[in-house]
Amino acid sequence: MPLSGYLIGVAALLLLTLAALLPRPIRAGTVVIYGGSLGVTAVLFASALWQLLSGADWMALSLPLGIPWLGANFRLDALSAFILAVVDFGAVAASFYALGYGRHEHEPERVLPFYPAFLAAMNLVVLADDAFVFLLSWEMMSLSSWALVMSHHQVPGNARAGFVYIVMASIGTFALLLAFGLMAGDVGDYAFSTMRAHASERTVTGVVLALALFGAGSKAGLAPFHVWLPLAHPAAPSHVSALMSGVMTKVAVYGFLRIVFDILGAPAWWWGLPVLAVGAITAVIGALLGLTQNDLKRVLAYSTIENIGVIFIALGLSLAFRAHGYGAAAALALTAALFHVLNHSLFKSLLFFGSGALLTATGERSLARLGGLLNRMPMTGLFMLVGCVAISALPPFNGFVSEWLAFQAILLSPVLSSWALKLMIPAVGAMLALAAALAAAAYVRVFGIAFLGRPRSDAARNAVEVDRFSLIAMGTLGVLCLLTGVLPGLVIDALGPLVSQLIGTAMANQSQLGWLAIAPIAESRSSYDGLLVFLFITTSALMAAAIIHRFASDVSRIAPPWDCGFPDPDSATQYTPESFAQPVRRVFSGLGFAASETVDMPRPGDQRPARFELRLKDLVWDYGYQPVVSTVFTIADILNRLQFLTIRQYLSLVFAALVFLLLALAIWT
Amino acid sequence: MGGLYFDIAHLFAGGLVLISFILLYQDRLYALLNVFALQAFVLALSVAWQAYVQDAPHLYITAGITIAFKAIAIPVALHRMVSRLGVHREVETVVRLVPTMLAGIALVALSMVVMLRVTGSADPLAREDLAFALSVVLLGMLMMVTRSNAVSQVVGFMSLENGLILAATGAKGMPLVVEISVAFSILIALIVIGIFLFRIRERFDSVDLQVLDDYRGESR
Amino acid sequence: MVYNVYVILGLPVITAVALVILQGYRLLARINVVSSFLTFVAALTLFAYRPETGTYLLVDDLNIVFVVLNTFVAFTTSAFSASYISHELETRRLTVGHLRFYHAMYQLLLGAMNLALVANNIGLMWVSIEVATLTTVVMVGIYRTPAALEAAWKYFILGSVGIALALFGTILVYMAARPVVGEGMNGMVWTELIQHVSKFDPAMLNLAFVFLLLGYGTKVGLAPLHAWLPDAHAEGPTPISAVLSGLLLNVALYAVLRFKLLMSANPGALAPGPLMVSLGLLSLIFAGFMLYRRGDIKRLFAYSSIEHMGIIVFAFGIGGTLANFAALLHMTMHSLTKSAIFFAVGHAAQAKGTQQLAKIRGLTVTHPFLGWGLVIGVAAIAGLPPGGVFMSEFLIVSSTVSRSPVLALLTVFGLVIAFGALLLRLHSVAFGEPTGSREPIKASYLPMIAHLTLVIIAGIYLPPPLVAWFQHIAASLH
Amino acid sequence: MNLFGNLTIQILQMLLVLLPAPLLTGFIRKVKARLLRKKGPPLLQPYRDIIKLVGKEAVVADSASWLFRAVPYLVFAATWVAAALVPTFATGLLFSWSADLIAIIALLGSARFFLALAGMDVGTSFGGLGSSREMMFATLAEPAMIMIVFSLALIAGSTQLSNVAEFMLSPAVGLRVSLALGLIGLVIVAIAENARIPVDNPATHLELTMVHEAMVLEYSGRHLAMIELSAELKLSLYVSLIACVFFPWGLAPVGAGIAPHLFGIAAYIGKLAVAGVALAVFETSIAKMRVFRVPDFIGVALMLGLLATLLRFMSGSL
Repeated sequence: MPLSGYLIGVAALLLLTLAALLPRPIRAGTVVIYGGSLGVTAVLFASALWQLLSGADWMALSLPLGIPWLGANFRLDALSAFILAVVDFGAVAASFYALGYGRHEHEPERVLPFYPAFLAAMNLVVLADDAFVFLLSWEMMSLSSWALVMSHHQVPGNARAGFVYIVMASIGTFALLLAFGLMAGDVGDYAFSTMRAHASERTVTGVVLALALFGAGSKAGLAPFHVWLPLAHPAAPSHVSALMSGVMTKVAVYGFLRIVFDILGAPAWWWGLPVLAVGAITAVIGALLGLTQNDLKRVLAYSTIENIGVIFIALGLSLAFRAHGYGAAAALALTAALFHVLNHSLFKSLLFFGSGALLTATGERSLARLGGLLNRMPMTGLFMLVGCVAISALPPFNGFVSEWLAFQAILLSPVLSSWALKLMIPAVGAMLALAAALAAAAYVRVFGIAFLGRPRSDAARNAVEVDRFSLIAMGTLGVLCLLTGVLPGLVIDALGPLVSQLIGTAMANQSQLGWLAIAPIAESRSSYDGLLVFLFITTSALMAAAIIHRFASDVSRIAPPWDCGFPDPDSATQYTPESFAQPVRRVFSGLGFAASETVDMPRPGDQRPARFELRLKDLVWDYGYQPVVSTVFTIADILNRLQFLTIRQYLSLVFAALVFLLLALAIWT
Repeated sequence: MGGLYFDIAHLFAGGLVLISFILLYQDRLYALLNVFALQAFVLALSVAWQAYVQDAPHLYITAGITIAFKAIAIPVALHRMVSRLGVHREVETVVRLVPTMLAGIALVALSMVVMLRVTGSADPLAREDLAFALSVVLLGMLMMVTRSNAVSQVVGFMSLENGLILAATGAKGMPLVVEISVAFSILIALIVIGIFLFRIRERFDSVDLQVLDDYRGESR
Repeated sequence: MVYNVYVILGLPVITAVALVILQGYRLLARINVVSSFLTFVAALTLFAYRPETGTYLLVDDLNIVFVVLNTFVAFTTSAFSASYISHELETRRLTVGHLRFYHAMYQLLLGAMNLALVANNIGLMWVSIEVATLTTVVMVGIYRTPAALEAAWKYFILGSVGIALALFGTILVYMAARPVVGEGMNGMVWTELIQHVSKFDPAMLNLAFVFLLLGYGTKVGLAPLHAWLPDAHAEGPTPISAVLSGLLLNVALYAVLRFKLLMSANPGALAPGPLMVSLGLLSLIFAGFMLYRRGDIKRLFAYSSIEHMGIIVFAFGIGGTLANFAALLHMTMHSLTKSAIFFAVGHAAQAKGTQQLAKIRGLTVTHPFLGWGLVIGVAAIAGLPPGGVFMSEFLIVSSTVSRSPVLALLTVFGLVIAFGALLLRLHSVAFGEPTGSREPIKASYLPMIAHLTLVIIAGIYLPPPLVAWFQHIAASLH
Repeated sequence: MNLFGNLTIQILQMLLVLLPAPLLTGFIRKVKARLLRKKGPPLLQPYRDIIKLVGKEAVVADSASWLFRAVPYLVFAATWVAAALVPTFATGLLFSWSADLIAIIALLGSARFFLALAGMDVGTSFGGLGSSREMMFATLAEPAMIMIVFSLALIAGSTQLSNVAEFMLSPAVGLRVSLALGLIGLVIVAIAENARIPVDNPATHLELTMVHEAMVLEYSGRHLAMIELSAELKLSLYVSLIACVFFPWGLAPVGAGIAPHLFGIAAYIGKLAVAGVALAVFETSIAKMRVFRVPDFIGVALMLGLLATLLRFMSGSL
């Protein structure tokens, strides 16, 4: 499909936005809008995928829009094709899911108009080829998603979430604006091609890197600019949360790739350092805080932060290798990053869909009121299980492959000559492993509390399975998580062209290896075969089961739980989310959060109930953001006195200004 | 144009500055008004002189307006108002007199400095005139910001405006001077009327601001 | 001989007289609208037939844009004011007598502003700006509440001082010009001045510019000369707030621009840039902080006007084709957006019966149309796409950063501060648990929609002729 | 021949890790009892337990889900596959390349993941307690393990166990500090992962600090048998891992004849015995520690691993 086709698609989405503004019966509107978005994004996804796989050559196009003398420039290269595919696939899944989920929306008129606009904006960001169009669509993306976050504005807390979100977003945009301004330099031409051409005579690359890391990173959720994310993502309707977490963060990563890997030019040796550091910190902080949350969607949001951290670790590695001229290693690291981009978009959408399903079935987001849902919502439970295993980076699912590749890249780091990197990278590796382990714990907690055990509320007790659309959407994603996990070679080969676009070289073609195995560098060094592992596990498990059931007993008796002889009918005695997190809280308190537990135990004979109180403090907010906010308000208060002067005092202001300027004249001229 | 003309114009201009100082020095309303009337009179004289020097008859109109309006009508009106409003005679100053005078002197010096930087291409008469005019303007403003009483502030504004007229007439062949002086007279008339209308507040300084805040829905 | 410029000047005055004579407020309102529309049409014809330059009148590339924008916003505002005023009558806040006065003054103001724009004579310009000020003073005070009188009075006094300063500046310019262009009227004719300015005495010009910047800057509302602006916006009728923000500030700005041209055309004179840049930044940041503590919705947007005037003056001060283009664009967009916001705010205040932010909540729930209109307007004025302000701010920041990163950083700082404040207020006004009355009010949304549509279109697509126009001016402004 | 040979070796290997696993456990129990001057259970008791359990009917709690029944087999399968890829007596395993050391650890991670879920499935307080603590230990044990793997991989230039073993056999190894650190760290991790004293007590059911046993509290019959078996399998896996990496003597190289392989098997059995004795002595000589001391204990392993890796990064000779 020619580039104009994609733009027409975007235009169609915008038309859907307009259509959503027309008055209509709500059901019809839901079907029309989501159906329409589904159709359009499906076409876009298909053609983007084809563009990527067929390796068709790049397309560029310029429209007489935007800044007049510059025009609106668009380009579709391998990188944008890949991200476009990710975006639109997520969009397809979300729209399909929303066909079912959207029916439960109370105020659809607050969601429907902005949903297609959001999709259109994300597509445009990826297609943009000059700074203006890029930032315009970038900000449109923020704006429309902000509107979606505000769709349930009467729910307490959502308004604040929306506010923090939109402010952080626009600060990030300003950072990118400054970055582009610096890159355009005195040339003053904002077309990416021109910036690329003048990459050589650029002097302030370090500043630009910092700005890009801040601008794109704050949108992606890098610590310490992540505070808006766990507020905003859960506030939106679930299919939108899925898009924001699974897709929009990827668009942010794309922004970083486009600026730092593509436009900014050859990296300096130290570029890797900040990226690695920020990525590692983000991964650990996200995983830790996710483990302490009770709100299901909030847990997912924090795990998004963690995964973004993983992606940026890989990106940092790639930068470091590239700066030292190790193309193959850089390609490996970049492949890991992009692979994780794909994976995260898959399982994070799946998990948010699942949370939406729970919301529909129980009306609960708090883990503490769920439980025992696997028996009541078997399909949802199964798919959520797949998602949890995949995101915990466990074989044979896809999450493991990308992290494995990242580890392989880390193992190559001794070749680097810089001591700082030598010292840093092992620590980063440890933090990556720590984050993975914490994530596993977090998802044991999520699935164990929400789906296993006994129901903790009537809502959970009376839950029923959700509609077909949601199930199909989740099922598809689950299957894809498995497929990309067992057939990683295909994905790696598909990523080849864009890796070589950004790095110059790509990983060796994996398809020659037998048994669909992958070997990043050499088979003698390390290799992994998801398919075989999967087959081994399934066969041996089935074998064992079959043998035992066949030759030994297959009888089983249903009985009340034994519980060491102290059975308790009350489901309140189960482990709660808080209690599950307690060991980790105790061990890691102080890293990004501070937990304080106070126990009030009445003396024997005292009738009053014992009280256990848990306080969690988000240190990043308390020490990073609160001071800024209070400073602003203090200054505002001080200046505000000027609103209440008398006329004479105002006159004296004027007089003072006059005298000052006259003095200036007298002295300086 | 001979030295005599120059000196006389100079005399008038300097006289205006001097009177501005006297205005600053006054601490009684009636006295203040009288001094202002004097300033207006001197201004009129200097305007008339300029009219004669530049033989620009229309300037006589300005002079006439000045005499009739500033030297007579306004002071009288203000006299009546002061007595009507029973504004206590004391001119309460925000800044004490001595610092005010010192500031005034500094201002005059400043205006001299900035004005004398101007190259002599403009003829000296105009330069001097402008220098004095600027000092009169600044002194008038100083008066406005150091006095908190409505009447004295009006007086300050009017002396400021005297400075403007001085400058305008000093600028040889300046068009629209008459119109400007008329416009200013209207302006001043409006101000005076305003004081009459809003006698609720006897000073520009709005009365209790907290009250107004309730109207504004503003809060400190 | 082309008469259209005389139409622009004369028609408002004639209408004003007619409005004083005639009866019946509906008729008056209609006449008001029609006459404003005709003026707008006449202004449009200026593109086609441009009158030759005379001693008093001048129509060149620069002011034609101002004139057209001016008359257009005046027209839409008059349409808005028709529906607004009728509601004021029903609620007995104004009497028919007031209205006659009001409409007459409205037309007079329009005429005065047009004159100020097309005047080729700096004295004439000064006089007409003074007249414009006086008319607005009267209209600000029209409600006769103590607060309104207070505001009008404050406006009046500060405005008069500003006028005085501006006059002194004008005289100085004449003095500077006289040795070169000779005595008499020529010394005040703009076209003559700009021709010979290079030979003027620089010191005199510097002095003059200081006074003119302060004098007209008071009208522009630059900090610290802004004091009159918020109250005047808040206490007057909303159409007047719209006109003040959308037009009068521009007119004063236009005056400043003219003199900036003089300055920069003279090699010896000190560059006006730094002065304007610092004043602009000061206003931007100051207003940004002031936005946080506002309790009155109209005063809030008045401060946002100060902020944007700061941005525009800053951009003109930075200079260069790009920044000048951005500044002109920003000015246009600000006029359209801000007046649209005031249209929405006016009706919202009428619907809720109060101007206090604390008492206006959940507007999108109770009055969806007004609420979302306000959301779009504020988003646009805060610099969110696809509003035209986004494009101008993009150009301003990105063209500044390469030249002096520090200034760019300061600008961004101010913009972010203001952004935060505006969005904070918007959240409380448009969203959340609704308060106040819910019954719909009869309002004319057309002006608001028209403005917002224009703004959004401009943010995405600027018609080539307009662009060529702006670029031409921007280049001439250097 | 070669493919066939490798296949047979692979199959032999799978059996060789599976069959002696209970024996190892029994052996350790026996030695411990002897050390305590007790008679102790017979050596083959673990086999008897498993056979008996398999035969019994399984009691399943009414609040359990299908996951509860599936987990034992999944855990067993994952552990077995992991174990099957660790060279015990010969390096030329057919499928050794299908998963490197990192993948093996991840497989064990999957096993733990599901076991922890099973612990929470019935909805009893003990299960949750076990699961949460198990996961907490894992959050420290896994990074430690990864660090150790790094140091090894950096020495051997591979994460492929066969290649590592071959490298370790080669004279190029020499004596290295980082290896020693890695060994200590790996032992600590092994103790923690296998729920041995001082981290956990495998021989008790009613102790509040128990972890592994608390998770599997609700299991019975064949399910319990599977769980027990995979626990024993895991123990022998770690033993053979340590053996393969640090004491690879006697491993039959690729394409060697029958004799070397037999020798390799014998050597393997010997290594198991030594490890058993050592573990028994260790466990009898120290006491179990409080739960919240365990993180420090495992933290030591993490530090050692990190140190080893850093040393490797700093210089090739350490």
